[in-house]
Amino acid sequence: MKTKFDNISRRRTLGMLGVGVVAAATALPARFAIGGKAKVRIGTLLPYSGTYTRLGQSITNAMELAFAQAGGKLGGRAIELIKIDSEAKPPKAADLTNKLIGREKVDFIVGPVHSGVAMGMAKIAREEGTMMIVPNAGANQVTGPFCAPNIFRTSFSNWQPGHPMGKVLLDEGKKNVVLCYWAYGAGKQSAQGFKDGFVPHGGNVIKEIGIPFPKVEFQSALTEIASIKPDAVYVFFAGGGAVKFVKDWAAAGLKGKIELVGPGFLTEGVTKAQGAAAEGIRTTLHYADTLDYPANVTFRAAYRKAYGKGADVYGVQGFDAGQLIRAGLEAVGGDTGAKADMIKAMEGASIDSPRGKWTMSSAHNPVQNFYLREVKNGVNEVVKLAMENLSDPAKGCTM
Amino acid sequence: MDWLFLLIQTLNGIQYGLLLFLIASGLTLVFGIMGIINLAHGSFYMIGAYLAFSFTQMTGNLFTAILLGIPVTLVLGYGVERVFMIHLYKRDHLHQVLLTFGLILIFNELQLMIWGGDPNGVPIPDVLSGSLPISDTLSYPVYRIFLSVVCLVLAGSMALVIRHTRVGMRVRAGAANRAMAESLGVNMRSLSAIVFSVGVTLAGVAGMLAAPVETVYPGMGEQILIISFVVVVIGGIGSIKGAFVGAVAIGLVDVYGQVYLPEIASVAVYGLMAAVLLWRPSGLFGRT
Amino acid sequence: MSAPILSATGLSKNFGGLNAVDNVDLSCALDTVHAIIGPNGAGKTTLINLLSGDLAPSSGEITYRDRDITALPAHRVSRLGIGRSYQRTHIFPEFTCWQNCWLAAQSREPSSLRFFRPANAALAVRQRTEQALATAGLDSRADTIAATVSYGEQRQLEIAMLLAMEPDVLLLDEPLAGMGPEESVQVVELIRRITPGYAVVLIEHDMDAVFAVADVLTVMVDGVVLESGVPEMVRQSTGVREAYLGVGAAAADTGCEL
Amino acid sequence: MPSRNVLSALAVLVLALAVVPMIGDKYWIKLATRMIVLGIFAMSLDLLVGYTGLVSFGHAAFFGLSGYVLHLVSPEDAAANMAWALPVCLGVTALAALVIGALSVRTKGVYFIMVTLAFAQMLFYFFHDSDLAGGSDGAYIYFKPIFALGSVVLVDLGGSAVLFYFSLVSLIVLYAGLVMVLRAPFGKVIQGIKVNEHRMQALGFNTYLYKLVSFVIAGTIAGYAGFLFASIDGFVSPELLGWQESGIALVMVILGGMGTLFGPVIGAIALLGVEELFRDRALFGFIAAHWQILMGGFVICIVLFFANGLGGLLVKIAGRQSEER
Repeated sequence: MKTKFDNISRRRTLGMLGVGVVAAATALPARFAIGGKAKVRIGTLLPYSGTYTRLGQSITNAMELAFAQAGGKLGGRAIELIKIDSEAKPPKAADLTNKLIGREKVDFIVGPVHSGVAMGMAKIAREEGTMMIVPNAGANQVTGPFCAPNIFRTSFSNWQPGHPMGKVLLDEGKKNVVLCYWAYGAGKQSAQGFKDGFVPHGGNVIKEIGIPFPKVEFQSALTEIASIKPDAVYVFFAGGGAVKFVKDWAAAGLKGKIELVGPGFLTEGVTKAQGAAAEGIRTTLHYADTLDYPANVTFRAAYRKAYGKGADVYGVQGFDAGQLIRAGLEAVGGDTGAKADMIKAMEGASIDSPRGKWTMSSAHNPVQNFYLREVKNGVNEVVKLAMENLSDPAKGCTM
Repeated sequence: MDWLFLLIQTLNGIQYGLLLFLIASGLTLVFGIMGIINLAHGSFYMIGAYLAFSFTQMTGNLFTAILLGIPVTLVLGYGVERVFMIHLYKRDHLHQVLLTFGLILIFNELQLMIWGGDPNGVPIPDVLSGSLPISDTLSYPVYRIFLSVVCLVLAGSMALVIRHTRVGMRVRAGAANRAMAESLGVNMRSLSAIVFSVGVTLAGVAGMLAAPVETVYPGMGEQILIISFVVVVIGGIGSIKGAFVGAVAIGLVDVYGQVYLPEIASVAVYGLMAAVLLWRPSGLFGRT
Repeated sequence: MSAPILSATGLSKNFGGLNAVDNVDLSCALDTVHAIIGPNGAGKTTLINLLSGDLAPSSGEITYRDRDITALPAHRVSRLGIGRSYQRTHIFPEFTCWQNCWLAAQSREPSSLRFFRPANAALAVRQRTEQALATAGLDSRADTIAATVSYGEQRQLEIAMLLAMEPDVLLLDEPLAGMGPEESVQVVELIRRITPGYAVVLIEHDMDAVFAVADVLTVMVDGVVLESGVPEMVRQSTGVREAYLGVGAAAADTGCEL
Repeated sequence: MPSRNVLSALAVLVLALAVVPMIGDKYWIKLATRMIVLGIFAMSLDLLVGYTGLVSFGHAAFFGLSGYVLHLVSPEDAAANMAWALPVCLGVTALAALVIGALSVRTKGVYFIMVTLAFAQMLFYFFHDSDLAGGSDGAYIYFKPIFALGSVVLVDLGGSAVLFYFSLVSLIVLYAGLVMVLRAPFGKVIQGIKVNEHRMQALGFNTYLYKLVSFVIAGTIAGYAGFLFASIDGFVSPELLGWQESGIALVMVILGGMGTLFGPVIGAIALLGVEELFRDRALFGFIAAHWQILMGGFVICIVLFFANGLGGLLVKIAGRQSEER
């Protein structure tokens, strides 16, 4: 995607002058299409700095891979990608979304990773009616109380990933469990998802240890778990927190004595940093590296060839975002104006994803398989299909 | 809650406190003794951790990595002092806040460009990777005990140097009254450069030592920045003993809060600081 | 002499083991200058800090117009009418002399918690400021930044600020400190001129100045009052000579004037 | 306070801003509104930092609190009427400022900085951890407030241009108000406290009380700015109260020039404008992806070469301030 230089419009220059003598950004260009069908403008609002940088990069890489596989054209139109760094800062979310929609005049906005940013983005997308594809942020609200026709999600709701683990533990007779999680939005929702799959079927939650986000001092929690001696411990941590918790768990000698389980984020893409401490940890997620679907094999090969490193679940979610946009645009021959038809096409789409085929729920959240995985020498290997076509209850969505 | 549980939790609290003292030690020097509000303290901690990560990958051993890392942080600290901080000694705190805020932005971006965005881990050196069993299910990582010992040694030596050596005396004199110290023949220009670069190195070494028990990821600096200031301020500015007691107090409050009062765990530390400052407006051992 | 307006009984202040001020009785009536002399470290400044409320006494009592003000903070004591100046110049260096004096004059208003009318519109405050500057002989320097005027003029500004507060009691802590001979004469003349109508407690080392203006003289040594009374009587007292000229000096009687 | 030339320079800036809604599209209007609202916020902090000598590192607590109160009082199906919603938001914020101020103002210097930081962090975690208002994900204000008397809607902040002009007028009125307050007896006292608090006590001023009143005024104005900020996009998140937000406000005050009142407003405009510039790929190409380095460099240059900030620069260019007797 070559960024082409654009010329300056009189109207825009005056607007800029107005923004303030000191700002003096008069040279900001307008966007003009020169000849032929205008390019499809896709804006990404993803973290390209801060703790979630890696997720932002994985999603963007995989989405560009999906566009490349479509021959660089969607519904006959070339693609222009506009990347904006969300910095995972919610106060900036609404403004940066305005920038994508108001100034860059994009047809699709793809993002974010952080749930707080997702809330800000969704508010503007609902007001402006712009097509919004969420490739990661799992806040239940996005496909719950704040669901909207123009908002789709290709990742998961926080409720989903932990839910199947309840059944897995009960099938193995592990009834007494302790929950330990970061006590913020995603952590609470994931714990609730697990409880909904565990308690109604006879499971007993002995204790819930909530740790303030983003603290990473786990010694006191590990000591408490050791004294309670539960059958298993369900945890929700991601990124740096996941690396540290797994290493502390092993260092405290609990590895092998008490079973450690959780949603896939505990070991997804961080096993290299966790080292031996991650071996044998079982998690449930809508993806695993060793899934033998043809789509997965080709995707992982293409990703490694293009970017020189293994793909992860965040890449799969970005790849599917690209496929979803492609499905929508091809259904309307690239006419982004025909929004209703495009939405109908995307709602009905069956995505042939590396994680296996999945369809869109009425609240626009993936109805997808969840796999039990186990870490074997650094790879999240598939153990079995934990739950088939699990759909988010989408409480509060009136769409 | 039997007594063993309480004992172990207390040990956890003290160990976390000692780690906090190690992390805040650089700031105790730069902010506590020299009175420079250095918001970039977290960035030096992060740079130290990333240096440990890279050199451990190269040499395979954490200790050689630290030995390689120390000169780098010394040069970095000296450079930052000579280029930037030198202009700020006569300026008020606010200009230090603004300049070091700018440094945070630059260091964060440089880190991303050099090391990228992936969270990394640094393996614990084999000799210290064992664990001591203390109950049938729980055992205590040897490396954390090693860290606590290092903290105690560091605290002792810092107090010794600052309290009982000529260099320490000059540093304290310079902090108390820079102009007077200069007129008494103390070469404050070079002394400030030395103290600042030692402060930066302490922050870097803290990052290197903590790397095996922490995760090395972009933005790790901001996580420890505020808690480091809290440690220095609770103890009382300019007092090494105060920072030590402050750190251990925070460690205990944090752990007990986590275990016994989980709902207010996140605000417990800030509540402690507010309470201490309202009871003794210049910290536990601070000079007014 | 008229009844004392300000009196302290059994006043002491100790910092740890050190008794800076030890069981001191002192009183001062209107229209009188009560000078306090004594070697360095005698506790003179500490005594002033106790009277002005800057320091809380360890024991003893201070009454002003028959009202116990022992425990009042400095700003309450000042509002009651006890103004003080400082040994080390203690002014607002960045403000002009006028603005320095203005703040002192404004402190007499019932309350400064007023947000709408411009401060300069307060005529009473304007007059107080002008009069204080004039009395202190600084009206020509009104618009110059205080930090740029001479040291002597800064001491005069201290006194002008004191006058602008229209107190009843003046606590003067070494107003002549660091002054040259001719400046001292000028300031002594100023003190003599302004003292009628005030009760003045004057701390000073300059003996000529003290004997020129003092009605009552107290000598303090090591926190204790050695001698107190009319200047002439105190001058003859043996204890005072020993304190000043060292033990045995009284016997030698070298005839040097105190 | 400011000299005629400085006032005229400010008038030009206000005119330049006022032109935006007429020609800029919705994005520029919202950006300009954010500049003005953060300008009001930074100006309120300057009342503390530049005029009373109280360096608060927790001023965003009041900025965010007011936004959250607006969320809590706004019904989900209708717009809240500012006639009662605004006084409620400002009342709660003023009360919080009174409580936090009463405790913090007892400390001095760096300890005051840290105590205000502590209270702000406590408020941040209150909204971040509790489910009262959406927890860490933040919460919506579905309908932006309106100002209606009876059934007659006079002002609807839903319109971005309306909100812009409402904010601009608020900025001008508040600036004039603060200039008046600083020339009133109260203003003289707090400026004296900044230079030499001990001397002010000796003159008979209860400095604790005046510092507290200044803290509450500044907190309430910050609350007003928070009310407007929440109305721009109808979204509030705990990060609004975080220490980074307080840090940014301090940067704006120093960048704009402490103790000038209008300086921090210029600081806010400059900081947001320059960030907009550095992030634009057309101007800075691939460096735009690393805009934070340029921003860091910009901030450092201001500290090293323009010690009294952009506002101070403006005063120097536009001539000395008229000497105020």
